[in-house]
Amino acid sequence: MKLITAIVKPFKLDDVKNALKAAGITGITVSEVKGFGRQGGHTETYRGSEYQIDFVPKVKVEIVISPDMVDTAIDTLLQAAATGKIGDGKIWVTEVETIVRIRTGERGADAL
Amino acid sequence: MKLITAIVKPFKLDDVKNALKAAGITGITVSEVKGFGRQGGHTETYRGSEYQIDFVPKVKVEIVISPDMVDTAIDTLLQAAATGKIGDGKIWVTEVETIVRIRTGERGADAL
Amino acid sequence: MKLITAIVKPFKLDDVKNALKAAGITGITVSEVKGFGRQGGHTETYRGSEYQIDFVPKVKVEIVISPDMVDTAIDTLLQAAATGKIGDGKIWVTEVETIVRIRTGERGADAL
Amino acid sequence: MESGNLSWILISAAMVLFMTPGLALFYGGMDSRRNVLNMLMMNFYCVLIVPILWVVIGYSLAQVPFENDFLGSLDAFMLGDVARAGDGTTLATIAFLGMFAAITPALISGAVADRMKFSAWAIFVPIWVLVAYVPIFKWVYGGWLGQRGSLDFAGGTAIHVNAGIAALAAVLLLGKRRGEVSPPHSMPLVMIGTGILWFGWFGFNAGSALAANGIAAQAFMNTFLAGAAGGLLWVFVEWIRDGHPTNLGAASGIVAGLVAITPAAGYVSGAAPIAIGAIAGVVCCYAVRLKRKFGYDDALDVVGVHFVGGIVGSLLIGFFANPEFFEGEFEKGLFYGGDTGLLIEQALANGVAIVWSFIITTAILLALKYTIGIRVDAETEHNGLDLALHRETAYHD
Amino acid sequence: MESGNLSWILISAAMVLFMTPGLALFYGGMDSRRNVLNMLMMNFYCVLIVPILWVVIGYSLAQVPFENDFLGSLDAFMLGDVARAGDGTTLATIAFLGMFAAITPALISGAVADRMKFSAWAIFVPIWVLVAYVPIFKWVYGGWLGQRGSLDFAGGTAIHVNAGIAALAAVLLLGKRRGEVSPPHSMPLVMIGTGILWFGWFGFNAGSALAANGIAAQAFMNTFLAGAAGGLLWVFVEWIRDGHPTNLGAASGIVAGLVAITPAAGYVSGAAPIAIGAIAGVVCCYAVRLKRKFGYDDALDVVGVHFVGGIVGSLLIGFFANPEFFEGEFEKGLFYGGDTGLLIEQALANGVAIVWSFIITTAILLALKYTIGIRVDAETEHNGLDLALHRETAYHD
Amino acid sequence: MESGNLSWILISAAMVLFMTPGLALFYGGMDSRRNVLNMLMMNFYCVLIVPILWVVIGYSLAQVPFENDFLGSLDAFMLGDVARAGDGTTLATIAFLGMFAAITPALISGAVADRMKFSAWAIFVPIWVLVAYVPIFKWVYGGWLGQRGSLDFAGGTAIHVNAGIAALAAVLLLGKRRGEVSPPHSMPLVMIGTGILWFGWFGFNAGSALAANGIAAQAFMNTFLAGAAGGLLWVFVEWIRDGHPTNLGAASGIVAGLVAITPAAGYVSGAAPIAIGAIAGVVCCYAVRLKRKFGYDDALDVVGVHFVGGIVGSLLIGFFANPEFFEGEFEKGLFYGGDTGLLIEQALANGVAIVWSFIITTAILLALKYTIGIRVDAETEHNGLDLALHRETAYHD
Ligand SMILES: Nc1ncnc2c1ncn2[C@@H]1O[C@H](COP(=O)(O)OP(=O)(O)O)[C@@H](O)[C@H]1O
Ligand SMILES: Nc1ncnc2c1ncn2[C@@H]1O[C@H](COP(=O)(O)OP(=O)(O)O)[C@@H](O)[C@H]1O
Ligand SMILES: Nc1ncnc2c1ncn2[C@@H]1O[C@H](COP(=O)(O)OP(=O)(O)O)[C@@H](O)[C@H]1O
Repeated sequence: MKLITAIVKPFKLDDVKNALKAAGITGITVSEVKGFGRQGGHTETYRGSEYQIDFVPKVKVEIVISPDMVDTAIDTLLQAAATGKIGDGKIWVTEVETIVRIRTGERGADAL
Repeated sequence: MKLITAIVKPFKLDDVKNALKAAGITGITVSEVKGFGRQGGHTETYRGSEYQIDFVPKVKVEIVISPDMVDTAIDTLLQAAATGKIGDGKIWVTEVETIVRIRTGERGADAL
Repeated sequence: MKLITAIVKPFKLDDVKNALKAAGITGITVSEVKGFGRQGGHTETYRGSEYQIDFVPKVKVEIVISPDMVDTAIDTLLQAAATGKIGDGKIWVTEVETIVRIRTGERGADAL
Repeated sequence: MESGNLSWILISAAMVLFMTPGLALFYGGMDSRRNVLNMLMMNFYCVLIVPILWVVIGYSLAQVPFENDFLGSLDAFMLGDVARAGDGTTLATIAFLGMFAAITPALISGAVADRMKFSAWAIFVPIWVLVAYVPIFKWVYGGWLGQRGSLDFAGGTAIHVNAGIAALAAVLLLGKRRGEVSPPHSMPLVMIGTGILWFGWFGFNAGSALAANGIAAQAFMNTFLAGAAGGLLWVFVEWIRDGHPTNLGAASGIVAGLVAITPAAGYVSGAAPIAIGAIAGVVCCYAVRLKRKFGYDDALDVVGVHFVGGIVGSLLIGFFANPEFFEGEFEKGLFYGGDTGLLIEQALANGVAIVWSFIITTAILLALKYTIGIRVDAETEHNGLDLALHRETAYHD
Repeated sequence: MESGNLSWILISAAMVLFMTPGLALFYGGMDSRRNVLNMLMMNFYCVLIVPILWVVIGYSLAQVPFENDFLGSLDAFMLGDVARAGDGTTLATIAFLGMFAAITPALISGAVADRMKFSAWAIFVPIWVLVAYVPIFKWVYGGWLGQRGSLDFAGGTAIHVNAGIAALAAVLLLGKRRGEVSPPHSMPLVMIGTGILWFGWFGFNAGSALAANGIAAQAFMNTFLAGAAGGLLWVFVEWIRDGHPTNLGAASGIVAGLVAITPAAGYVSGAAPIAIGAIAGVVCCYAVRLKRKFGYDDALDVVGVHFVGGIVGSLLIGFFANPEFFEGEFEKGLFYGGDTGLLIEQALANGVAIVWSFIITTAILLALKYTIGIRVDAETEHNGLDLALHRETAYHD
Repeated sequence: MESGNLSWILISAAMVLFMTPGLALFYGGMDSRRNVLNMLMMNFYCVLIVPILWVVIGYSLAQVPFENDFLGSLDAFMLGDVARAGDGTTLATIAFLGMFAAITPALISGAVADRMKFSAWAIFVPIWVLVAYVPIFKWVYGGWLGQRGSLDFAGGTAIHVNAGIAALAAVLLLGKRRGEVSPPHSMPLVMIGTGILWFGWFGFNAGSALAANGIAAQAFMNTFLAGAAGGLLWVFVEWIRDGHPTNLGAASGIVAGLVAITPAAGYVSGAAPIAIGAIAGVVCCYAVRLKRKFGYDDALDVVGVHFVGGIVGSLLIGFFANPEFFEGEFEKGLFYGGDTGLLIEQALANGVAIVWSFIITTAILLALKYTIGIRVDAETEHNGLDLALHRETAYHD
C-alpha cells in the first residue's frame, strides 16, 4: 500500500476530487493547510499597516492506494491540479505497511 | 518507530483518546479533516437550492509509537472508534525513521 | 527524499519558518493540529462549570527534503522551536519514495 | 395620546422585537457549532408564529375585556374594531404586548437545546402561548392575581418565572443530553446577544410604562442599574470563588439582573435597583449549579437565570416597593414601612404561575411525546441537529 | 411640530441607517469567506457616498419643489435654507430620506456579488442614485405617478422594485459566476443581519408616517405581522416541499414579507398585512428558483426577494387598500369595494419604474463595461475578491 | 417636559448604552483570537462598574450644583432627591450621562490590548472615572472651561480627547507588545461593531440636545454626514495612497468622522459637518501611522482616532461654529465672521484636558505598576490573555 499526499490549490479541490473519482479512487482524506514556498505570500493592509502573510492557503489530499494505482493517481492529480502557475503544489508518495478499515477490521486492499 | 494514522468520526474522538490513554499511549496529535468515501456526503438546502457537500467531517489521529505497541494501538482504535456504520474510517501504519523530542533533543523511544 | 514532520508550539511558527528559510529550506506545509501529551490540557470555566480541554493547540510543519539536509533541518527545528518547557513537541522523519512538482511534473530533487 | 408617548411605545416595541434575535444569538453562541442553527431557528420561529396568534386571538383572550378575572374573550378576534382607533395607542400597545408574547416561549428554547425535535417545538409553542402564557398574563394583568394586589411591572411572573418553570418541566421530560457537553462555540456571539438584549430591555421595562413619563424614566434607570449590578456581582463571585472573571459570567449576570428588575422596574427607586440586581447576580450565579446537584439538564440555564432571577425580583418587590416615588397606587414593601401583605401576594402570584405553567407544559409535552415524539434520535444528537433537522450547517469555509 | 413626532422621525432615521450594516451582514453571511469583505464594503460604501450626494443635490432634485412632475430643482442645493428651519422637522425628514437613498443601491449588491469590480461599483452607485433612484422617487412621491393616484407608502416601487430590477439588469450584463457556488459561510451572521433588518424596518415603514400617530401605529403593526407571516409561510413551504424548515428560509421569508408590506404599510389594516406577508412568503419562496430556470446569476436573490416581493406588495395594495382606517385620501382596493383603478395605477407605476430603472442601469453599466470594465478577472474570482480588491481577509487565526 | 423630549432622551440613552457592546465588538474583531475575550471583558466591565459609581457619587460630583467651577458636591449622593422629580427628565438625563461615563474608559481599552492585567484594569477604571473623567466633565460642562466659552456639544474634549490622551499615557507606561502583531481576527465583527456604533452615535450626539428639537435634528444630520464623509475620505486616501479601499478603513473613517463631529454637532450646519468629517477622515488616516514613527504601541489606534479626531473636531469648532442656526448663545467661528477667541478657548480647554488626563492616568497606572503590576507575564501574552485571565476561549469547534 502507498500513501499519496498532494498539496493543491484550494479552488482545484473539486476538480481533483472529481478526477480521482473518475479514475476509480473511492476514498480520500482532505485537510486545510497553509503553504510556504516559491509562490510567496502576500501583504494585507490594515489601517495602512502592512502585514506580511507568508502562508498561502492550500489543501492537502491524502490517498491510501494500492501500489499499482499510484501512477494513475499521480497522473490524474497532475492533470486536475495543475494551472501552470507557481504554487500548484507537490505530490509525494510514502510506503504504508498496514491499512485497516475500522468498521470491519479488514486489512490490506480490502480495507480501501 | 511507527506512525499510526487513524481517520475517525469526530464524535468518537473522546472515546478514542480515553481508550488510547488507558492503553498506555501518552501522546497523540489530532487534526480536523474532511473525508470522501463510501459514506457519501449530504445535501444542504439554502433557499431551495441544493448544495452537494461531498466531504464529511472526520478527525485524524496520529500516533508515533514503538513497533511492539502497534497491534495494541490498532486494536484499541478499532474498539473505540467503530460504530459499525459506513464511514467509521481507516487506520494506516507507516515506518518512522527518527523521532526527536524538541524540548530535550532525545531520540527514539525516549522521545515518546 | 525524506519527510520531516514537526509538531511545535503555535507561537513558535514564525521563528521556525524564518530559521528554516535561513537554513536554505524553501518550502514547507503547515497545518493546525491539537496535541495531547505530557503537557496536559487546561480547564475552562463557563458559568461555574468546568470543561476539561485535553487538547492543546499545536502547529504541524511538514517538510519534504533531500536526505542530506535532514540533519540540518532537525537541528534548525530544535533550535527554533525549543522553549525548554513541556509541550515543545516532536519531530519525526519518514521515507518518501517520490516527490512531484504539480506545475511541471518534475520529480525528485528538482521538484523541491 | 401625546405623540411623545406613542413614539415611546413604538420604539419600545421595536426594541423588544429586536430582543428575540438577540436572545437567539445569546443562546446560539453558547451552543455548539452543530446545534447553533437549531437554536436560532427555535427562537426565530417564536417570532414568526406568535405575532399572528397574538393578533388573531391571543390579545383578545388575554386582555379583552380588561376586567375579566380569568380569561378575556373573543371580542377582539383578529383585533376587531381595535385597529380603527384613530390615535394608534391601542394598536401600538397590542404590538408591544405581542413582542412579549413572542419572546416568552423563546426563553424556553435554551433549556431544551441539542435534543428536542423541531416539529414538537413548532406545535408546542403556539399551544403553550395560548394555554400557559395567555391565562397567566391575564391573571397578572387585570385578572384575579393582579386585582389582589400582586405586582409585576414588565413580566417577572408572567414571563420569566413562567418560561423558567416551563423550561424545568420540559427538561425533566426530555431527559439529559447524550455524550459530553461542548463549551460555547462562539463567545463573541454571546456578547453580541447580550448587548442587544440589554438595549432591548430598556424598551421592555421602560416601555411598560406605556408612556414617556416619570415612571418610564425610573424604570429605565432601574434597568440600567440592575443590569450593571447583576453583571458586576456575578463577575465578583466568580473571581473570588473560581479565580477568574469571565465574559459569560458578565453576560449571565447582566441578564440575571435584568430579569430580576423586570417585575420591579416601575415600583422601586433609589438604591433598590442596585440591590435587586446585585442579589440576583449572586443568587443566580449559585443557582446555575443546581442542575448539577439535582441532575436535570437545563442546557443553557434557563431555570437558573430566568426562573430563579424572576422569583428573586418578584419577591424583592415585597421588600423594596416604594409607592412614594410613583403615581400608581400600590402597597409599600417591608423596607418602606409596609407589612408582609405585598410579599405574600407576590409569593402567591408566583406560586400560581409556577403550578399552572408546570402542569400545562408537562401536559402538552406528554401529549407530544406519545404522538410525534419530542426527542431526536441518538444519531441526530451526535451529528448535530442543524444538519438533520434543517439541512443547514452554520459555517462553511 | 410636536416633539413626539420629531422624536419618532429621528429614531426612525437612525434605525434605517442601522439597516445598511444589517443588510451587509445579511448578505455577507450568505457569501463565501473569501468574498464577504467585498460584500460588506459594497454596502458600507453606499452609506458613505450617498448621504453626501443626497444633501448636496439628491434631496433637492428629488423633492424641491414637491409639486414638480418629473424632477425637482437645484433650489435646495447643499440644503439651501432648509437647515435654517427652526424646529428640525425638515432637517430630520431629509436625513430620514437620505437613509433610504443609501440603502437602495446597497440592495443591488447582493445580486452582483463575487464578480463585480469595486471601482465600477464605486462609480455606479452615485450615478445610479442620481439617474435612476432620484427620478423614480420623485415620480412616486409628489410627481406624476403619485399624482395619478398610485400608492407607495415606504418605498415598494421606489426602492425594492427599483433596486430589484436594477439587480436583474446588472447580472444580465455581468454574466454568471465562475466555478461552483459556495453555501453561506456564516449563517449566524445572516441571522444577525435579519434581526437588525427587521428592527430597522419598523423605522423604515412606521417612520414613513413622518409622525407618531395612528398611521405610524398601523404601519408598525403591519410591519410586525407581515414579517412574521412572510417568514412563517416560507418556512412552511420549505418544510412541506423540501422536508426541512431552514434558518435561511425564515430569514428570507421575513425579508420578503417586509418588502411586500413596505409599499402597503400605511394603507392596509386588519388581517391584510398577514395576507400580504404570507403571499409574499410563498411567492418569493418559489421566485428565487426562477434564476435557475432562466439562467441569470442573481447571487443572493435580490430579484427573487426584493423585485418580486416589491411587485407583490405593490399590486396587493390594489386589493387591500382600505382608506376607512386612515385619514389619508386614497382609492379603495378591490376587496373593500373599490374598482380596478387603483390596481391599474399600481401596475403602471411599477411598470414605469421597471422600464426606467432597467434601461438606466443597463446604460450605466454598459458605459462602465467599455471603459474601466465591470468584472474582475478569473484569478481574482477564484481566489476571492477580498484579498485582491481590498487587501484584507475576513478571518485570521 | 414634553413626553416627546423625554422619549428622545430615553431612546438616546439606550442607544448610547448599546455603543459599549458595539465598541467591544469593534475592538474585539480587530484583536487576535486569543485576546478577543479579554478585550470584550474590558469593555463590558466598564458598563458594569461605572453605572453604579455614576449614580452613587459620579453624577453628584460632576454636576451638582451645576454652577460650581471645579467640582460638584455630594449633595446628590445616591441621587439624593433627584429620583423624586416627577416627570422623569432629570432621572433620564442622569441615565443618559451615565452611559457616557461608562463608554469613556472603555475607549481606552483598545490601546492597552493584549498585555494589560485585568485586575489592574478593574481598579484603574473606577479611579480614572472619578479622578480624570468627572473633573474634566465638570470643567467643560458648567465649570470654568465651559464658562470661559469653550464648546463641547457631546463630548469631544471630555470624552474622546480625554480617553485618547489617557490611552497614550497608558501605552507609554505599559510598553510594547511582545512578538508579532496579528491582523484582525474577524473583520465581520469589526463591521457589526461599526454599525452599532454609528447607530448609537445618533443618540450620543443628537440626544445631547436633551430634547427633540431643531438642535437635535441638526446634530442628527451632522452625525450622519460627518460619519459618511469621514469614512469616504479615509477610503479614498487609502485607495490613492495604498492602492486598495479597505473595510477597516471605512470603519475607521466613520468612527473618526463621528469622533470629530461629536464636540461640534450642535454648533455647525450646512456643509460644515461634511468638511469636519472629511478632514478628520484624512488626518486620522495619517495619524494612525504616528505610532510607528514614535514607537508607542497603541494597539487599536485609540490615539490616532479618538485623540486626534477629538482634537480636530474640537478645534474646527473655532472655524465652523455658526450661532445663527441655533438658539444657543455662543461665539462665531472664524469662517462665520468670528475672531480667534473661540479657537483659543477650544485650544485651552483641550490643553487643560490633555494635561490633567495625562498626569492622572500616569499617576494611577504608576501606583498600580508598583503594587499589583499592570502587565501580564510573557507566557500569558504569548498564549493569549483569554485563557490565562478569564479561563475562556472565544471559539470552540
Ligand atoms: N519542501 C516542501 N515540503 C513540503 N511542502 C512543500 C515543499 N515545497 C513546497 N511545498 C508546498 O507546496 C506548495 C507550493 O510550492 P511552491 O514552491 O509555492 O510552488 P511550486 O509547487 O509551483 O513549485 C507550498 O505552498 C507548500 O505548501
Ligand atoms: N483510500 C483512502 N485514502 C485515504 N483516506 C480514505 C480512503 N478511503 C477512505 N478514507 C477516509 O476514511 C473515511 C471513511 O471511509 P468510507 O469509505 O466512507 O467508510 P468506511 O471506512 O466505513 O469504509 C473517509 O471519509 C476518508 O476520510
Ligand atoms: N506519541 C506521539 N505521537 C504523536 N504526537 C505526539 C506524541 N507524543 C506527543 N505528541 C505531540 O507532541 C506534543 C508535545 O508533547 P508533550 O508530551 O506534551 O511534550 P514534550 O514534547 O515536551 O514531551 C503533543 O501535544 C502532541 O501533539
